[in-house]
Amino acid sequence: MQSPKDLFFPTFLLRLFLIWTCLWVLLACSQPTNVETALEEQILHFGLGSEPQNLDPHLATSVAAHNILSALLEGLVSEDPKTLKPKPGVAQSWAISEDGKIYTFKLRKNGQWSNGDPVTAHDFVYSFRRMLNPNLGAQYASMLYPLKNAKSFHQGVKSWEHAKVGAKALDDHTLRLTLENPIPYFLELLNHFSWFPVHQPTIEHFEAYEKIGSAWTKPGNFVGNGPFLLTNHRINSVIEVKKNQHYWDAKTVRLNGIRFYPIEAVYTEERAYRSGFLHLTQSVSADRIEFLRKKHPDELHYEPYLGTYFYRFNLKAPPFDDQRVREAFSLAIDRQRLVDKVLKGGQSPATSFTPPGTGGFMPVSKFRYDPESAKALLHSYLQEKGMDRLPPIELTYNTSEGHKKVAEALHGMWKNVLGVEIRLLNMEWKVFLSTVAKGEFTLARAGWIGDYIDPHTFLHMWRTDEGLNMTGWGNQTYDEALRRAEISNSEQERWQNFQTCENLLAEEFPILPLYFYVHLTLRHPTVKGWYPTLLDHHPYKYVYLAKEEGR
Amino acid sequence: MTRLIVSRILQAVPTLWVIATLTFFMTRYAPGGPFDAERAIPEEIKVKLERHFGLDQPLLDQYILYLQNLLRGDLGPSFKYPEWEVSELIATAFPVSLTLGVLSLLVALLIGIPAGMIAALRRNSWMDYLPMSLSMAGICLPTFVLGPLLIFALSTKLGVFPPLGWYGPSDWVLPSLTLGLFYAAYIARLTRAGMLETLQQDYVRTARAKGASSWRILSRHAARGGLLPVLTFMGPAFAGLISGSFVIESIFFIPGLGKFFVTAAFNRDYTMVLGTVLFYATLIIILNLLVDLLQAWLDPKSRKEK
Amino acid sequence: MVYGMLLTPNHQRTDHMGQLTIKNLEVSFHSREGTIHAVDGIDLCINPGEVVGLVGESGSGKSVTCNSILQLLPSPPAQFGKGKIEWSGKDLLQQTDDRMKSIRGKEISMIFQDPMSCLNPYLPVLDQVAEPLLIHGMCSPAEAKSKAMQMLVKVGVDRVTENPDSYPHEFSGGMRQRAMIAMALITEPSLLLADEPTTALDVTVQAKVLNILRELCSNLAVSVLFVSHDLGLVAELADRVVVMYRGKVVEQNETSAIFQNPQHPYVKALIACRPTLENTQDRLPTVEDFINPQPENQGESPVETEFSNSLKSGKVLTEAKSLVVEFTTNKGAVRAVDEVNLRINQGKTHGLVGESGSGKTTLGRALLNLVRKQSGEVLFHGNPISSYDDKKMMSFRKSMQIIFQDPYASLNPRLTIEQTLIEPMVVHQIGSSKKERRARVVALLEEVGLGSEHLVRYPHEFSGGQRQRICVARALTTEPEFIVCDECVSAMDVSVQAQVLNLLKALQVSRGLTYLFISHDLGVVKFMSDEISVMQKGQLIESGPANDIYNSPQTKYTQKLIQSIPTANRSKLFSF
Amino acid sequence: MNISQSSSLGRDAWVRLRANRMAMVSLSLLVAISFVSLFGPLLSSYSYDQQNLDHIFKSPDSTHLFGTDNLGRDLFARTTYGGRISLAVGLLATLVSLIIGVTYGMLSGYAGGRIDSWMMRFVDVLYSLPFIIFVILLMVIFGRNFLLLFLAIGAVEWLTMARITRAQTLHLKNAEFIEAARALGYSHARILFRHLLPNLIGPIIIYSTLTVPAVMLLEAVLSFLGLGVQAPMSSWGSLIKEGAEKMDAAPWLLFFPGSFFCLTLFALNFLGDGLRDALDPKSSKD
Repeated sequence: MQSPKDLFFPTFLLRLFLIWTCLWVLLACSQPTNVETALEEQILHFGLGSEPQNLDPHLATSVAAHNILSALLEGLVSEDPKTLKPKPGVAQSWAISEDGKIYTFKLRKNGQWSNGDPVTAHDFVYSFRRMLNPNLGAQYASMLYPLKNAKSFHQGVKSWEHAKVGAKALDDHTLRLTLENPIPYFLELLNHFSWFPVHQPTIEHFEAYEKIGSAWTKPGNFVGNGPFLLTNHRINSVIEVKKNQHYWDAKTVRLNGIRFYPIEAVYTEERAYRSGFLHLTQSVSADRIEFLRKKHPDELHYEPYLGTYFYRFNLKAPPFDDQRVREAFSLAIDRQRLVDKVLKGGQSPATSFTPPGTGGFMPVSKFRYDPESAKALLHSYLQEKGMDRLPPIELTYNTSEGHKKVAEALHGMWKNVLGVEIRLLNMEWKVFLSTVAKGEFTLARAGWIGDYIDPHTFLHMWRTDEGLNMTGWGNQTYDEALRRAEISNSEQERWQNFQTCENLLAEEFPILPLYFYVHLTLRHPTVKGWYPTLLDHHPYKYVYLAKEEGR
Repeated sequence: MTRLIVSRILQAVPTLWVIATLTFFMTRYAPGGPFDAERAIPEEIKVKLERHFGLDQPLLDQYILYLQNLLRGDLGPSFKYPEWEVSELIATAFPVSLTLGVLSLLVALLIGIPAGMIAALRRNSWMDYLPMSLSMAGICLPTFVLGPLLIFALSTKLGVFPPLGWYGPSDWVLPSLTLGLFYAAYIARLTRAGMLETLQQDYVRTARAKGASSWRILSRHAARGGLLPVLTFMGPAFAGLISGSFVIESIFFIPGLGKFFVTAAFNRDYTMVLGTVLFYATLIIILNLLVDLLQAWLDPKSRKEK
Repeated sequence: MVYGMLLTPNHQRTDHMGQLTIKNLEVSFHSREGTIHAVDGIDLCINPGEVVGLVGESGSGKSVTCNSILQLLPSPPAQFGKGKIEWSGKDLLQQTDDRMKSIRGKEISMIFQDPMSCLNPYLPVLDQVAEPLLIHGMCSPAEAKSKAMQMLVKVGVDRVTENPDSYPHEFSGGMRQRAMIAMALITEPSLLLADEPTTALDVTVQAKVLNILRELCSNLAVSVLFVSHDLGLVAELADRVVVMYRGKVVEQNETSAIFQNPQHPYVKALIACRPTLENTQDRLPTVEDFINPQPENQGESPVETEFSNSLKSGKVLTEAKSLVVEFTTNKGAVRAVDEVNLRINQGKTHGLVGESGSGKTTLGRALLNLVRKQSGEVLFHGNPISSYDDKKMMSFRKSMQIIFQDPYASLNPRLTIEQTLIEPMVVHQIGSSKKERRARVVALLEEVGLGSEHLVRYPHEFSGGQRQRICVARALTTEPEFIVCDECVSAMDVSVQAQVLNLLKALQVSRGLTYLFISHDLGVVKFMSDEISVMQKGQLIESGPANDIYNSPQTKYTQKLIQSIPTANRSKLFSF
Repeated sequence: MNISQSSSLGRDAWVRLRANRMAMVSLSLLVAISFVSLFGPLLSSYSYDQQNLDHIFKSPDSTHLFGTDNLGRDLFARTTYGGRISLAVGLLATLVSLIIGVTYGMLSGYAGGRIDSWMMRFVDVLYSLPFIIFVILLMVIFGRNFLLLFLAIGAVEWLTMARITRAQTLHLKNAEFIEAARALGYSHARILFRHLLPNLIGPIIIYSTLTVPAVMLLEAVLSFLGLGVQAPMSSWGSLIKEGAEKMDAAPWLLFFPGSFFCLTLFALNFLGDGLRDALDPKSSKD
C-alpha cells in the first residue's frame, strides 16, 4: 500500500533506540569489582556453593552451614589455620586424664556472646543437652555419642538428670566432659558445629529448645560467640557477616566482614570469580582445569580433601552377588588414567577406602588395575553360568556434570576391557537417594567426606547393618575389628584393626573406591592467611586481604 | 467487563483447587522425601521430623489439613528451610522475578516492536531481512548461550556490568537483556506480521489519502490493530518470563522464584513446591485476565458492550 | 523557491488553479508473471466545479487512474509511463512525498468504495473526520472537533452530537459512507475523487448518499471525479461522462449525449445490458453482442421444451408456513424471519427484494433447512421437511441448491474446479465411475459456457463472472429442482451480470428449474421473476406478479425501493 | 519427496514450492541435516559414546572433523546422533500438539455455541497451569523418558494450536463455500477435513514452524536442569548447553551443535513460509 520512499520515518525509532541505550549505559557506569574494593574494605567474597539449610548449629547438616557457623560461633577449642591442631578457643586450657576419658576445660573469663553476655560452662552443658534432646530431632546428635551416656539420653531411655550425661559445669568457667571410650581425636571433634554452644536466653526467647525452624537464626536475632556477627541473610542470594567487637580475640580478626554467595552452578561461580566478583570459589569443574591452569596458574589450587569417591555394588542381586564379577569390575578400572585424563584435578587414585594419612593411618593399597585378570575372572564367571556375556548393567548416579563424566569414563573402560554393556541412569538427587536406600540399584555412585580426621569416619560405614552400608555386604570379622579399634586407646592396635578392615574391603569388593577427593578452588592472590587443610576448614580470624606484592 | 472478571474469578477457584490437588498428590507419590540425605537419618529422628511436619498423618488428613490452611492463606513452613515460611520466601523472591520480568518485557517490547515495524515498513529490503534474520538468530540462541556470552563480553572482558547477582540496578541489565532479547525476537516477528496485515487495510489507505504522515499512519492508525497479536502474546510471554526464568536465575545467580521452585522440586520441599505452583497459577490467571481486559479495552466493539 | 516564484508567471498559476489534466497516463504493474498495462495512455480533464463520471467495468483501469492522481498506488509494482497528471499546473507524478502529503486531503480528497473497511475501527468517527484539519494544521484540535461535528450533522450523521465517542462499528454502512464524505470535504478541497462510493450500499441508502454528495459538492463548488461501474448511477450526478474499457478511454461526452447517442459499441452495450423495470426481454444483450456481433449467440435464446412446459403447471414446489427464524445476539433474540408465508411455484422464478438486513437471505436459507427455524414449517413437494429422516434429507439436499453472492467466497480456494464439481456427485452417488463423473462435469461446464480446460484450475484463476458460472455448475451437479439465488449477481458489473442472468434464464428453460431469486435490485428481480415478494424487517409486506408489483406498488416501502433506482435505469428514455 | 500422486493440491503445492528458491534451499538443507543425522552416526568411524582419553578437547582436524569433547568423544558423531534425538523430539512433539490442537480447535470452532464455549473454557483453565513447572515436576518425579517428554511438551503446545485453529475455523465456518458444502449435504466429517482443514493450513504451518524450535529449546532447558536425555546420549540441546559452558576454552563444542541447531531452525522457518505460500493456490498468480 505504500512506496518505501514514502512510508518510512526512521528518526523517531532511532531516537527511541538511543534513549533506551543511554538508559542502560547510565545504569552501567563501570564500577570497580568486588575484589578491587575488598582490599580497602577487608570484605571477603566467598563462594559458598550452596544455600545452607539451617543456621542452627544443632540442626545444620551441610558443609555450607559449617562455613558460616564457624564464623558465627566458636567451640571449646579452635583450630590452627595450617594444621587444624587444637588451639585455645573458648577454653583457655584443658587437661586430659590418664585413661583419656576425662577432659577438663578451663574457660576464658573474657569470653562474650555478641550481646555482651559472658560465655559460661553452663552454656555448653545447655547446648549439649539441647543437641541430645530426642524431641529436637537433631540429625547429627550421634556426633555427641562419645560423651558418656549421651546415647541413652538421646534415645529417650532416661531423663537428663537420670542419664548422667558426661558433661558437667563445675563452675561458670570450668567444664568437665567424660567420655565413653578414649578417643584420640576428641579435641578435633569439638570443632564440628554440633559441639558449638548456643545462647540460652535467645533460644528460650524464640522457644527453639525443641523446635525445628524458628526465627532465632535470622539476622538481628542470632547471638553468637564467634569472630563474626550475622547481619544479612537473603536466601539464594547472600549471607553477610561483619566483625564481632565482643569476640575475645577481636584484635586478631583482620577482616571486617565476609559475604557468602551460595552459587550452585559451577560455571556461574567460575564466571563470578573471573569477573572479580568472588575471592574464592567452592569448586571448579573438571573440564575447566586445563583451561584455568593456563589462564590463572597461580589462582587454581588443589587441596587434599578428606573424602573418597566410590561406587557401591549391590550384592543382593546378580551379577554382583558373585565376588568374581565385582573383582573383575574393579580390576578393569585404570584409576590412574581416570585421575590423569578425566578428572585432571590432582586427585589420587583410590587403592584403599580410607585416604592415606588420615590421622596418621597409612592403609596398604590393595585395589589395583589388571585387565587380564579381570577378563579371566569374568570369563570364569560367565562359563560357570553358561552365559555369553553379561546382561547390560545399570549404573545409577545422581545428576551432576562431574558424576556423569566419571560414569561415562568408566562406561568406556568396562566396555573396552570386559566388553560389558553399561547403561547410565542418572537420577535426580532425592530419587537417587531413595533408590539406593531401597537397594533398587545394581551399581551406584557414592562419595564420602570425613567428619573428623580419623579412619573411623570412613570405615564405620561398612559395619553389617549400618545404615550407610546399603550394599548388602556384611562380615563378622570386619565388625569385630572395627569394634576393637573403637574401644582401644592404643594407636598401633587401632591401625592394625583398621588395616584388617581395609583388607577385607579389598578382598570381597562390596565397593569400588575410585579416587580420593581434592578440593579444587580458585582463590585470588590477595587472600592471605588461607592454608590448605584436610577438612577444608579455614579459621577466618587469621584471614586477611593484601596486595599481591606482599606475598 | 465485570462479567468477564467475575466469571474468571469463579473459574479460578476450581482451577486452583485442581492444581493444588494434582500437585499435592504428585509430590507425595514422588520417590524420595524431604528428609532423605546421603547420610541417612536414624529412623527415630526421621519419625520425629515427620511428626514435626505432620507427615505421620494419613495422606488424606494431610491433604485436608493443607486445604484448610490454604483457605486461611497459610502455606506452611518450608521443609528445606524450616526457619522460613513459604509465603515469606515467595514474598522475597517474587519482587525479584517481577522486576526481572518487567525489565525483560520492556527490553523485548522496545527492541521487538521497532524492529518489527521497520521490517514491515521496509518489506523485502535489507531493513526487513536484517532484523528478521537477527530475530531468527535470537530464537536460535538459547538463554544459556546468550547469557554466558554477554557476561563474558560485558563483564569479564569490559567490566561494564556485574557478572551476576541481584544487589543493585546495575545487576539488572545483563539478565533482563538476555531474557528480553529472546522474547524480542518473537515480538519482532509478531509485530512484522501484524503490521503487514494492518498496513494493507483500507483504512490505512484512507489515512494516506488524508495526507497523513508515515509516522501518523504508523502510530495512530496501524499500530493498534497491528500490535494486537503482540498483546495476545504478552500474557503467556509475561507469565513465561516470570515463571520460566530459572535458567537465567541459575546463570546469573538471581534469587528469583524459578530458582526456588526448581530447588524445592529437587528437594521434595512439599510445601514450597505447592506454594510456588499455586502462586504461579494465580499469577498466570491474573495475567491472562489482564491481557483479556486490555484487549477488550483496546477493541472499541467490546468496550462499548460492557 | 524564490527563483521559482520569479520564473513562474502569476497568471499562469491562477489559470490552472483547481484544474486536473491527465495527459497520456500510463500505469503498469510489474510482477513475476509479467507486466499488466492497467492504464494505457488516457487523457482526461476535470475543470473547476465540474462533476465528471468515470465509468467502466472492473479491471478497466478506472480505479487505478483515480488512485494514481493521489499517488496512492504501491510502487513497485506500479510503474508510471511518460504521462502527466497536472494539478493546478504542476505534475503530480513529479512531486516530492512531502508535497504530495500536503495535497492529499487538502486540495484533493478521496472517498472509497467500502465504508466498512475504510474507517479505522479503533478510532472514534469524530476524530477521524477531524483528522484532515489537524494533519494540515488548519485549526486547533478543539476547533477541528467542532467543525467535524458540524460537518457530520450536515451529512446527516446526527448520532455524534449525542455521543461524540462513537466508533465506526456503531454505524450502518450508509452512515459510515456519509462520515467518509464529511471527512473528505471537511478541508473544503478543490477536487473530490469518489471511487465507487455507493457500490456497497443498498439502493435506498445509495440514493440518499448520492443526494448528500450532490448537494455538498455543489454548495462547496468542489469538482468531482465520480468513478463507478454503473452508468445509470453516474448519469444521476455527472456533467460529463468518461467511459473506460481495457485501460483506454473509449468515449467521453456530456452525460445526456452519451446516453442519447452512444458511439462506441462497448458504451452501447453498457447501456443496454442493464435490466430495467420496463425491460421485458427474455435475454439481455451482452457486451460480446456489441463488440463481436455473432449471429449464433442468438441461438442461446430460450427454447421451450415440452419438458419445461410440463413443469409450468402452477404446482407449488416449496412453501413456507408461518416460518419464524430467530438469532440470539448479545442483545437477545432477533427475529430475522417473522411469520412468513410463501409459495413458490414449480418452474417459476420467485423474486425476493428488500434492503439488507430485511431477512431475505435468512428466509432463503431457512427454505433450504440451512438455518434452524424457531417455528412454522417448510414444505417441499407438500411434505414438511422437519419430518425427514437422514436419508430423505440427503435426497432433499440433492434437489435443492443455493448460489451465493460472492462466487469467490463460495468456492473452496484449495480445491480445483474438477474436485469442486465431482465431490457432490461422489457424496450423492451420482454417476458410477470416475470417468462418468468427469464426463458429466465437462458437459456441465460446457452448459455454463466454460470448457474442460478449466477443470484443473483453482477458483482464483477465474474472473468473477466465470466463478459464478462455476457456482451455477456446482449447483447443477446434483440435478436439483429448486435453486436459491442469493444476491447472486449483486457484486457484478452490469456486463457480467447480464451474462449470468442470461445463463440462469436459459437453464431454467432447459432444465425446468425453479428459482428463488433474492436481490436488493428491483430491476434485476423484475427482469428475472414471474412473481415478486417484498420483504421488510423479517416480514413479507407485499407479494404478487412481477408487473403488478412494479406498476402499482401497494406499500410505501416498495415505492421507495422503486424510487431509489437511479433515474437513468428507471427512465424509459434510456432503455432499448 | 514424490508427493505428486496424492492430491492435486499437493502436486501443485510441490510445483509452487519448487519455484521458491529460499524454500528449496531450506528443504535441501533440512533433508541434508536429517540425512546426516540419520546416517552420520553410521558413516562416522566413531560412535557417539566412544571415548579416547588421550584425545580430550582436540580442536577440529582431519581425524575428528568437529573436534572432540571432554572425554575425547568425536563431536561429529555426537552432533549427528544428537540431531536424531532433537529432530525426533521437535517433530514428534509438534506432531502431537498439532494433532490434538487442530482437532480440538476445529471441533470446538465448528460446533460453536455452548459446546465451543465449554471447550474453550477448558483450554483457558489449562492455560492457567504453569506448564513448564509441571513438565519439570513430571520429569523430576517420574524420571525422564521420551514418551513422557513428547506427551508433556505436546500437552503444553497444543493449547495455542487449538486457539489458533478455532479462531480460524470460526472465521471460515460462515464462509459461503462451507455453506455451499452444507447445502450440498456433505457430512460434517467431510466438511471438516476436506473443506475446513486445507484452508487452516497456513496458520497451522506457521505456528508449527514456531513450535519445533520451541520444543527443541524446551528440551535444551530440561537438559540445562539435568532433566534432558540420558548420558551418554546426546541431543543438540545438551550439546549446546555443554558447549556454552566451555565456549572460551573449546569453542567448537558450541559452534558445531549450535550451527546445526540454528540451520535447522532457519530452514524450518523459511520452509514454513514457503509451504504456506505453496499450499495457497492464490499465491502463484497474485
